[in-house]
Amino acid sequence: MAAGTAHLETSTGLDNRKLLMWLFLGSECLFFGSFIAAYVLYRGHSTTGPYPEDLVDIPFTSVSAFVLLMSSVSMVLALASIQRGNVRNMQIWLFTTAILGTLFIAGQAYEFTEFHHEGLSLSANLYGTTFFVLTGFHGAHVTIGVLILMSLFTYSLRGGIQQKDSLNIELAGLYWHFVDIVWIIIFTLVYLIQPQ
Amino acid sequence: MATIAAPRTSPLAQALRDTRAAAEHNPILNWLATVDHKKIGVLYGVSSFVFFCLGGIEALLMRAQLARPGANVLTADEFNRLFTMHGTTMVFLVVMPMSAAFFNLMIPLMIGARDVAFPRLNAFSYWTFLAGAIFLNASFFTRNIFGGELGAPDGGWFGYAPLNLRAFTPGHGMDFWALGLNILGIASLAGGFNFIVTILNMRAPGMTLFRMPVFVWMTLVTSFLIIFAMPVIAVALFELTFDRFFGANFFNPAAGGNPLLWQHMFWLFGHPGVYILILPAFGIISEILPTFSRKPLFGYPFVVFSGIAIGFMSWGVWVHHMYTTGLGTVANSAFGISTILIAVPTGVKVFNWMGTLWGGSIRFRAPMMFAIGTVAMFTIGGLSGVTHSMVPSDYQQQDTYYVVAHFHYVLFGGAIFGLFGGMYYWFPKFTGRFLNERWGHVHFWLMLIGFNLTFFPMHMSGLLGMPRRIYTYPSDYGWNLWNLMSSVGAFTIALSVLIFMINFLYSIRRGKEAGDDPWDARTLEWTIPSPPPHYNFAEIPVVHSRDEFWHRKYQEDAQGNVVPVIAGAAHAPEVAHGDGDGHGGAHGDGHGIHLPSPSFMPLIAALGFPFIAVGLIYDYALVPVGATLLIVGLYGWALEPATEEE
Amino acid sequence: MTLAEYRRKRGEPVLTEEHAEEHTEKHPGVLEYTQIGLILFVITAIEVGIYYVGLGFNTLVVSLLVLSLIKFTLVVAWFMHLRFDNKLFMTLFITGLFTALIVFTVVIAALHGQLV
Amino acid sequence: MSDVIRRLRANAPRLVPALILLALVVLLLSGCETDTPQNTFAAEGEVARKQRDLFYWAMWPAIGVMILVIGGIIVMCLRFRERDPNSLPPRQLEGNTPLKLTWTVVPAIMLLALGVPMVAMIWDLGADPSPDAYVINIEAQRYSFSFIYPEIKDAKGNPLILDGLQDPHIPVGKQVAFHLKSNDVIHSFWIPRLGGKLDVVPNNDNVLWLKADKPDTFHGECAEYCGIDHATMKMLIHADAQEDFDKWANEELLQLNATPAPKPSKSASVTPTPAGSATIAPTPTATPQGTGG
Ligand code: HEA
Ligand code: HEA
Ligand code: CUA
Ligand SMILES: [Cu+2]
Repeated sequence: MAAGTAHLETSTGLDNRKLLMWLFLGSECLFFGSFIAAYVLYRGHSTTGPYPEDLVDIPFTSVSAFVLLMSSVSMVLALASIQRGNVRNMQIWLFTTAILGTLFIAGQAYEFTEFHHEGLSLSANLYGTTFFVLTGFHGAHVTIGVLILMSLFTYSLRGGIQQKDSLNIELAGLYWHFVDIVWIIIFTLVYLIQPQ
Repeated sequence: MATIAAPRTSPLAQALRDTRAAAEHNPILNWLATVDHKKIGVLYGVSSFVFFCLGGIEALLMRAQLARPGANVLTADEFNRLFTMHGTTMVFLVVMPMSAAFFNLMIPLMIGARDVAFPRLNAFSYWTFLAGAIFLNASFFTRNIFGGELGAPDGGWFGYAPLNLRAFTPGHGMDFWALGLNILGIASLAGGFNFIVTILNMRAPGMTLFRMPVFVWMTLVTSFLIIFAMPVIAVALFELTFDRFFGANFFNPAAGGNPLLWQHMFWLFGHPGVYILILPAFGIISEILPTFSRKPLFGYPFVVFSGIAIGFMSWGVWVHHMYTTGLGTVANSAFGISTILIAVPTGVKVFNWMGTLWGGSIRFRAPMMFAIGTVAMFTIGGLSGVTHSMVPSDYQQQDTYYVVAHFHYVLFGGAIFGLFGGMYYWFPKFTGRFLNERWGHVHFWLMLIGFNLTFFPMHMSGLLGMPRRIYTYPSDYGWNLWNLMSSVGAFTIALSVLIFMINFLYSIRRGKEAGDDPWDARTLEWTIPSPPPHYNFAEIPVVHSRDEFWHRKYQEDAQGNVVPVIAGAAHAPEVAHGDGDGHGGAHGDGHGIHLPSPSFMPLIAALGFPFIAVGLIYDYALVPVGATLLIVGLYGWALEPATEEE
Repeated sequence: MTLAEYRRKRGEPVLTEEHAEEHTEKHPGVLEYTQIGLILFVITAIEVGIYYVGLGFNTLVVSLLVLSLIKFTLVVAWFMHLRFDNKLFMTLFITGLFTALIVFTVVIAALHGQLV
Repeated sequence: MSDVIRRLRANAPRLVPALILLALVVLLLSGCETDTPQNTFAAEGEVARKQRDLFYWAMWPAIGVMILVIGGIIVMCLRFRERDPNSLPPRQLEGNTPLKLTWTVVPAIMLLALGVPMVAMIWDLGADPSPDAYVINIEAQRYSFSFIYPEIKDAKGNPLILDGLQDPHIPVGKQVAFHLKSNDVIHSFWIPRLGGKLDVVPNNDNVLWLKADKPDTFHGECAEYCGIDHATMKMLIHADAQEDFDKWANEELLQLNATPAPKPSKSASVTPTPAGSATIAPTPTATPQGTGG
């Protein structure tokens, strides 16, 4: 996370790293779009069970979705804190976000094992294939996000993040919120809407 | 700067700083740790040329086998592996990285910058590319190659499902293919992001978007295509990887999977992909043609907008590779029309290039020969593309040698000719010497003749019903003569490439001295010394017009006639004081310009990928090793300061 | 000298640069963020509620899609600041999003799949 | 020697491209209409003929544009070459809007002229086969096409199956509807002189109809790379006049009734032939019952 203020003077006036992050997110739209497309194309086409309606546990997943959503709130609060120079609050919110993210991952791990017990595996049918890979890649993104958050947190404990470095938090936040909106879509398309 | 990086005093940090310092002086470490866009460009260029020879040798082997009916140079199995590797190599390891070489070498110089936006990301992109490329070619050894068993993938360069599944292509060839392409994709993505940010953000004062050289524009469009198209193939390859390694069902018909999903995803990448391959060459010749016609590019805004239009339209034509899969009349009609229409913006470009020649004072130097050759040969390929887009008649030509003819005309006649033009054009900038002009012409004519001799007959063999990807053919189908011509032509091309190589090696030491502005050129890169100092511009230039350098040298009198700017009469070129680094302008000798320090972290991180990939195939124990390298590299990267303080 | 400054000096139009300085200190505060968070929570609750109410399939699908779209927009506009930030960011993101939406809709339609 | 090179070099810009262009066009024309087995110009069926005519409809304008562009380039290179190396640059012409609009609009119109008949033909050839079409079920597997004749049934109702070792027959003068089904990977069913190809895709059954004008023997070939022996996945189709075809069908029927049991059948997924087998292995075809199309 080097490159501080020196490069702020750019042709567009926009920070290089922030531009990079938005380009990355634009590109990620096609990444997740591809996985989601495979899921949607194959939904309801599994030739054998187990089928989603036998497995999904809406109350449980709703809680997970809620956890991730709230982590977005705490993330943005972390940003708001550091932009006002409040390192202490920023640390608290950052840590909260990481914890919520970890909770979400734990929930996913639990869900995966449950499904596996019920006989859904990667190779069981189209549902297993598309479900595990789509949510798995999302989970991987969350995991990376948690790593980034924890790194920033540790770094800030050593005094590495001050008000002028708020961009670091902003960038991590953009990534984190993006991962959250992907889950908003997944939650609706994969869990709430079941094929007839 | 993040000065509070790793604690200053720790021995580890000190050791790291020492290594970085050593990299400034040791010639080998210097290349391994370089973050200088020019050196990375050279690395890209040299590597991709090596792969060009490799892909070419694969082609020569195929042509030797196909020279006569029923020949026995290669077995069916070897032939299949060779065309797969040939296509994959030429697309992913030659044209794309060679274009990236030009992006690296030229973009900062053309927009008046000292480096790209993210120098270390740039190095990472190169090392990842190299790792992926070597990994992919290592697949030749997946079987006992010394015992006469050729390894390598055997699914064709577009690896259609379900042939790409383990049940039908056992062995590790396709594993290397899937994982290797994904590594290469990461490299391209990193480059794509970097150049978009560089072009948008690092322009010299006064370099507005519509004063940028067309090459910069085409790089911008190409980079956008890369960042939006690459994720799609990445996902397709991930899905394939899951199918092959973990028994997933994405493309498994037995479980209800649809093999056509693979085709959609591949071509959703693949068609924007072909413009990724051609637009850089378009950009290069848009620089060469004006320089040697000695007049500005005709219709600059049209050329730029048509490039953007091509970028957008390339997203709406992918199904033209799938006409014969039975998608139905509606899909075929819609995509037939959209494919036909893409000829319009491309035609605009061709005609504007011709307009550039019109009324010029044309100097036929070697770069110009290749640029003109590009326009002519690409047009032939584009036109056969239009005949392809005619859906019902394409039912006859799809998967025949007519397609092979089409895409070699656009890929070789367009992209490779254009890239060679770029090499002749910018060689003097980076070496201070000319490539030998006479041998350049010999190279050009031999290559032009050999190229047409190779690929024009393929239209014929295709129309006479010769399918592609066949390792042998009977003698009574009327294909013999055409194939023999193709084979002779292929070896002619090889000869011409050999001549180029000799010319290159000779000229780099003994070539005629060129000076800073050997071609009387028009753009910023020619304002600085050849070879450029590592800081590129001692003073960041201020740009007042398109073709900035030309306007510093010439002006037009009241009648529109061109007269030179009398030295001293005009105002001296304006420079931007207080340049981007905030250190104030340097004074001639470049002292006081702070450039990013060398770094080993990109290399370390990139090394992680092949470990992970090999681990997935042979022994999971290697996966954590690779992951560790990756993570260590990335953390080191994030924590080390971009520029060490002195 | 930045391009923007240079342009202003010469009286040339400043394109995307004009927003450059604006985006400081116009961020919403803790209160707004918490409010948005609350709205997100409520919408999620409604979504789950709808799921159990047992609407007809089509109504269910449409209302769920609309609701998640609202959530999506809220997060992007406020938490990711697209509402306040430079338009270039919006353009880049929307380009990716819409490209994905359009091309994959076509892919699924061409393969005769159902969209929901 | 160097003198020769110099003279060649001086003249090359003029001669070589022109010669190449000429040679190319002559080459292209010389290939048409010869009587080789898979010549797509030598159409002998309605579909192939229409497709060839559409190809000409696109090819001639394309050749025209090619001559225009390359000819134009050559003319300009000759006319505008630099005569005096010390001359100043010429006038800096930056563009000409009417001209630029022309070369945007004219090609667009030309391309529209290609697009309209193209779409018409897509719908024409893409229409369902006529109800009286003769139906043949094709099952493709590495590396053969099996022809299954649902209308030629033995006493027990089993259809005639030709599994790639015997040449199939088709009737002339009427549509033959091929119902394409794959047992393993993607293949492509192609009989060039009768018409364009259609892929045989697992899980995506396609129907292709063709029509032969007169009795003849046609070469066909798998056109989608499908593995090691893709190159030899061929077929030879005999098109017979209706009475000859009926005669052939009857003989086959007699033979079919004489053979005791149908061949051992296999389920839809076929295990891959081990790599390295260089012969056309007659892979067992799918069950006769499962061939509804
Ligand atoms: C650099 C790469 C490149 C480029 C630029 C193009 C450009 C075009 N391509 Fe090509 N194409 C490939 C690379 C490329 N292609 C490859 C690699 C394949 C095969 C992949 C495989 O199967 O392995 C392929 C295959 C391919 C197919 C599928 C064939 C098949 O398998 O059945 C089709 C079908 O429509 C097609 C069409 C076109 C068209 C219409 C253009 C247009 O963009 C061309 C536009 C240009 C011109 C038309 C010339 C200049 C214009 C004028 C002078 C104006 C006046 C012209 C008219 C009025 C006609 N291409
Ligand atoms: C940019 C892309 C590109 C380029 C430049 C080329 C270049 C060439 N290609 Fe390429 N080709 C493809 C892309 C390309 N090809 C693709 C995508 C496919 C499809 C693959 C598939 O179907 O899956 C294909 C398929 C393909 C086929 C069809 C195979 C088949 O379907 O069965 C053939 C057949 O002739 C062929 C021939 C050639 C030849 C002769 C060259 C020549 O022009 C090569 C010229 C280069 C050289 C000859 C190198 C010279 C090197 C030296 C002189 C070095 C010597 C040094 C030492 C010995 C140390 N190619
Ligand atoms: Cu079957 Cu090729
Ligand atoms: Cu294409």
